Amino acid sequence: MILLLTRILSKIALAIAVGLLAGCQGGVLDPKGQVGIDEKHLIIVSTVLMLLVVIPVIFMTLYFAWKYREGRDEIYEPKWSHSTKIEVMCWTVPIIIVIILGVITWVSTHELDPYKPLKSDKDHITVEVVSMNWKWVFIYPDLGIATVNELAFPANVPVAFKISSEGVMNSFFIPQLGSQIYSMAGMVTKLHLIANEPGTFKGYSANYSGAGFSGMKFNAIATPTEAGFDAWVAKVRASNKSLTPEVYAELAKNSENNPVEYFGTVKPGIFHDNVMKFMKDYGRVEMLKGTTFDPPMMGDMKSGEMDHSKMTHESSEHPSDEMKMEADK
Amino acid sequence: MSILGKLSLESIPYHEPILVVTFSVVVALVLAIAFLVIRYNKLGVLWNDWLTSVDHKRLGVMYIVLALVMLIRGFSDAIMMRLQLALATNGDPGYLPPHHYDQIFTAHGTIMIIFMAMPFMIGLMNIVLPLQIGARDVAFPFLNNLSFWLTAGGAILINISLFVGEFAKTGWVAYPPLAGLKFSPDVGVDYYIWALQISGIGTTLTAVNFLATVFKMRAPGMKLMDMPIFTWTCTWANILIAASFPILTAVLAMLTLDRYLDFHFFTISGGGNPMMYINLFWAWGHPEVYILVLPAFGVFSEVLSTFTGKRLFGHKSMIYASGAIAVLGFIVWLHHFFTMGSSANVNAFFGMATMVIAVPTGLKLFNWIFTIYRGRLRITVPVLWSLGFMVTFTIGGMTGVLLAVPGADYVLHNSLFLIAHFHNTIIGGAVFGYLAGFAYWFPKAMGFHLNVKLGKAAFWCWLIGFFLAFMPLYVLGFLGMTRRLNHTNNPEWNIWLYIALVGAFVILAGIVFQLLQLYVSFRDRAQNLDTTGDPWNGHTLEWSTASPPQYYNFAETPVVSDIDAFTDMKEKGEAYVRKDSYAPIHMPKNTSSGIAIAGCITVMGFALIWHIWWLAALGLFGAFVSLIVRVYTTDVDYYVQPDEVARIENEHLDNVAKG
Amino acid sequence: MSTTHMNTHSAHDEHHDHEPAPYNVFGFWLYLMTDCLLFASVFATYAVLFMNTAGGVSGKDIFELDFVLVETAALLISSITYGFALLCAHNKNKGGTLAWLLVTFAMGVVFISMEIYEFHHLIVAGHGPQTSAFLTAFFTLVGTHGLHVTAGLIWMFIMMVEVAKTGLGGRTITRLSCLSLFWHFLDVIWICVFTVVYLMGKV
Amino acid sequence: MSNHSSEANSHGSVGSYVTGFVLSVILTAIPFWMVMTHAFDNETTYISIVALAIVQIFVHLKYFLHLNFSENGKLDTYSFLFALMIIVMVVALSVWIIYASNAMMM
Repeated sequence: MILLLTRILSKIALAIAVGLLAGCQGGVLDPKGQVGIDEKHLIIVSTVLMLLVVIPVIFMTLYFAWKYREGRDEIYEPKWSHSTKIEVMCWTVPIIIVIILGVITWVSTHELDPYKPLKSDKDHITVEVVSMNWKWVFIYPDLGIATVNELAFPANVPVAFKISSEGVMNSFFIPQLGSQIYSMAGMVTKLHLIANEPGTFKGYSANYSGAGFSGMKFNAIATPTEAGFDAWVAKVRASNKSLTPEVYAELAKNSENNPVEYFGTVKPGIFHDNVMKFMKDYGRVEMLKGTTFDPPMMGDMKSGEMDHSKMTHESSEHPSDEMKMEADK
Repeated sequence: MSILGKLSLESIPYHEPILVVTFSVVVALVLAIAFLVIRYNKLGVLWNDWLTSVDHKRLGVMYIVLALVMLIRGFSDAIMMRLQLALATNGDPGYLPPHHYDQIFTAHGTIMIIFMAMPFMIGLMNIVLPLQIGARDVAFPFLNNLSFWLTAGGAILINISLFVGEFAKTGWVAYPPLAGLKFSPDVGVDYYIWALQISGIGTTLTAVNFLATVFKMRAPGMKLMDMPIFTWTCTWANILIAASFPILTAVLAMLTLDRYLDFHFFTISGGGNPMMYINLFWAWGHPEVYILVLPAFGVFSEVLSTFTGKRLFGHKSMIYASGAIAVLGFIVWLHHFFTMGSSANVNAFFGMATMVIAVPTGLKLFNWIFTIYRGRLRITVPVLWSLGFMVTFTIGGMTGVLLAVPGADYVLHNSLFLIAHFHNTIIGGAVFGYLAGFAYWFPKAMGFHLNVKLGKAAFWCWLIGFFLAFMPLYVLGFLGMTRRLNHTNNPEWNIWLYIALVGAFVILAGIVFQLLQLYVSFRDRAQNLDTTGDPWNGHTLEWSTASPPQYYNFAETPVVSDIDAFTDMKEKGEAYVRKDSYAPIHMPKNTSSGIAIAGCITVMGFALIWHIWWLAALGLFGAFVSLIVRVYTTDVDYYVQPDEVARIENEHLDNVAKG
Repeated sequence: MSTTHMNTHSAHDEHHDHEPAPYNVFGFWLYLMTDCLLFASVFATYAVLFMNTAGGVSGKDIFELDFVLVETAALLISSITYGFALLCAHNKNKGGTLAWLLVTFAMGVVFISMEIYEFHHLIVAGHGPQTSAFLTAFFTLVGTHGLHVTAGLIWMFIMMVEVAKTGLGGRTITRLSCLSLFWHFLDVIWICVFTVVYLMGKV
Repeated sequence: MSNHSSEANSHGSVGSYVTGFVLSVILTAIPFWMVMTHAFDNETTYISIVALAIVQIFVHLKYFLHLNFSENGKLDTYSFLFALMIIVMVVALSVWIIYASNAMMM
């Protein structure tokens, strides 16, 4: 019985191993960007570390169950129930592994923090991402263009995503490039990715958002050269459609399986305005220093807000900013 | 608004063939059961001995019946989903449109966790825990009955949603703003809210009840640290329930206020903060996982100790490890939303805290291994479940630690890897544990043995089916497939989706064997009676009673002087001693108040779902009146007379002598 | 009988209606602990949302501390009067118990009336709970405490009827003890409410 | 043997109730006075009112709820302390999580 179990298990393990090696194209184990590559290594290192405990545990379980089964003439000690030696080992080995994993976790979490800009000698491209029911809108604030369900950037150039939502929460995820992050209305999450080689990568929403969720797919195109990217930009610019607030509102209505759409011009600051229409409701009171409600973050928060006005390029002229000031009074 | 609120004929989905067929089958089953009950004149028995019973053993059986029925419901959902995903590949829409499919995965999650796993675990706890500590019953027998009916009321509500209106289409976590009124204006989320709220209150009361039982009603001589390990793990689970379910109650109440009264807790306008819902939900949701799995750990400990004929290795460290898991369970919940985008410090803290839990969990595995070491392991059905668990759960634990590394979680979160992981722990951990407990304590609860062959068949189908169904999901997660997709268009994924479907059917075979086993065992029960009350040569006090136990549990409260109390008694020759005389036993009477109160509350829940305000008020009022009536009823108890006790005890001792 | 355990103990008891009091009081205490967690969740939510005024009023604008001080005084006085009621009950002084319960009840009514007045006043002024997340959290937190007090008052009323009708049997005393825990527990919650909501909101 | 004797220890006396009441009146009056008169700077006020509230909670627990470490009462006390620990963890971590998130996302 036990033997059968082991045999089945080993077969399944083999199947998985073969499957992973052979058929792992396009997934998170086939990363094409630095973030994804780091994360793949992290997965492998952690798994190997854990296997140091997991394999002996599974082996001992099956071996002891076989060895001490009824009907075999093995040692039988019904009252033996304590051994300081074994207990010490049972505590220390996992503790050591967890300490190592803990250190890896601390370092890697800061290293892979999605908010952290990537090191590169090239300047970031900024893309503002809005998840709508049920499509992705990508706005290039510096280029004054926007697209629906298609994203492009040159390979080897870091991309800074500023991500928000028009309503329901989604998760912006390009498996082959690495990290995902939630998109939420009234919030701006940030994500930094880079493609190390050119290609067309599939992008998804990883967080269920309602009926049309399965169709929230897009292609992320990493062009081989910057010139290729410029050509793509020119193609988008050629569209005579413009992303004005009216068009934006129309776009925000429910629709499924949207085709790719290009907007040759964009009203400046439209991303910021639409985030602000939710964010204005957040007020602030003066700092509560030295109280139970004195999270160290309060300071950051203030600067975070200032960052925010910096991040949009012509923020001071926005009426929505004045609304925010009002809320802050 | 009409007198029936939002309820109208259009709310009945009679145009959906799948639902109509389901409805017909359910009605036919109910009628068949009703017919059988009346045909064999068992209506009185059903009502007087079961539905109104305050006996913890009978309530336990009813909990498990509820759990099995809900298992079938939840599993039907699972098969439908797997079938849809196997059919809807390469751009094919499949046979379930999102409207229907989204309800199914929401219902599957909610039902399996709240109405299958929880009742199963509470059922086992009900049957076993008071017996293990040598108590006559729980501290508050009536409250126990009320808790059961509140749980059942929630289950009824969630099943009504199949045929009246619809269920939530939000996923079982019901995150706003999707679950808010703006994006889910239908009654689905309201069904979700009230089903969870009502059963959740029942569960909280259960925890209070069992904590009072454990702390105040242990047999003399049984110190806290001497309690059997299953009792201990259940106690930790109850502590977790008492500490975490109020958070669920609060967060659901806030969502209710948002939806019903236009409040702004989690709305995206008015300054509401949806992140707080996610936060509070998981502050309950993570402990909930340990609530499910800790009692299962206790079952494995009991099973392995019994069937190796050996004392449990490291009884004390088991208790401390469970306690550590329970307490640490409250500082790790953020790992369910690393990708929400909090700061690196926050993510790293919660990731590391999560890993710390692997230490006590690993320790438990070592303790089980060293319980087998130098034992005499009898390979019975409960042992098979335990060994299957130890292998499966270890893998699940490993993937869990992997998901606790934020950097890894950034690419694995919300993918099928996550789905594979938590099914790996919940099936391979909790469900295997409950099924082990089911096989282990069945003779105790029912008085006859389960068919072994069918039991083993069920186990192998479950185990193999599990690996076939969920290992492919790990692969799909690595391939970048996200969860809750309705259809896919990626040829790379297809083969794995097909394998997963096959796995689901193998598990189906396991469930069929399980049901068949029940039927065959019941049919042949006369040949398989457990006359001694101690079929496995058990260690703990529940085995010192008859099978099924006398309704008063113990004629005389046992006096305990060892961790393995019953083994100790057998060794000292104190077990099965005939007494000359017995004292009268004080017992609570059965009551229909629990049904009345929970029934009124369920009606209130239904009325609130459909905005039938007058009926809701009536339900609340009815519940209040029933409660007051119960509180001021004086005829609630009676005494079992000594000669009756002597007759029952002597009969049992005669049986033991014969056996 | 060598055993003095409660289980067998109760079997020797003459009174049919005598429930073992420590179970009930301890069980009720455990329930109160679960209630603590419920309040903790609501407090946490308030702490997260109190800044989100949606451009509307903040705590500074609407809280009136002298009013809250009177509310607090009513609740505090009701605490000690309930204590006296319980002491009377233990001394089997039925008249005293009823009188002190009545005073406590009156104080509770004063508290609840003031709270309803405050809520009504705010809603009429356009600061209802639908206005902003801050007001939502404020109304819910203070309202949850208020609902508990209301439940306590209904319970107290029932207990007064019970004491008047059946006197001070063991079961009644147990119930009065549970209500005592409930009532004093609400005081503790109120300390948190006035500190976190009113005082800190007004600093 | 008797429930009543064990109960008697835990339901207090007139003296203890009065002590508790007087203490709470003082502990309530001071923070209200501090806030209403703005006698101190904000930071001092925050720290003081929180500290006084904590003290007052323990006064209530001791004199009104009769928590103690006696044989009969310690279970109640331990269950409260456990609840307190969970509350501190849940509230503090929740606030930390959300404030940190807000800071990142605004």
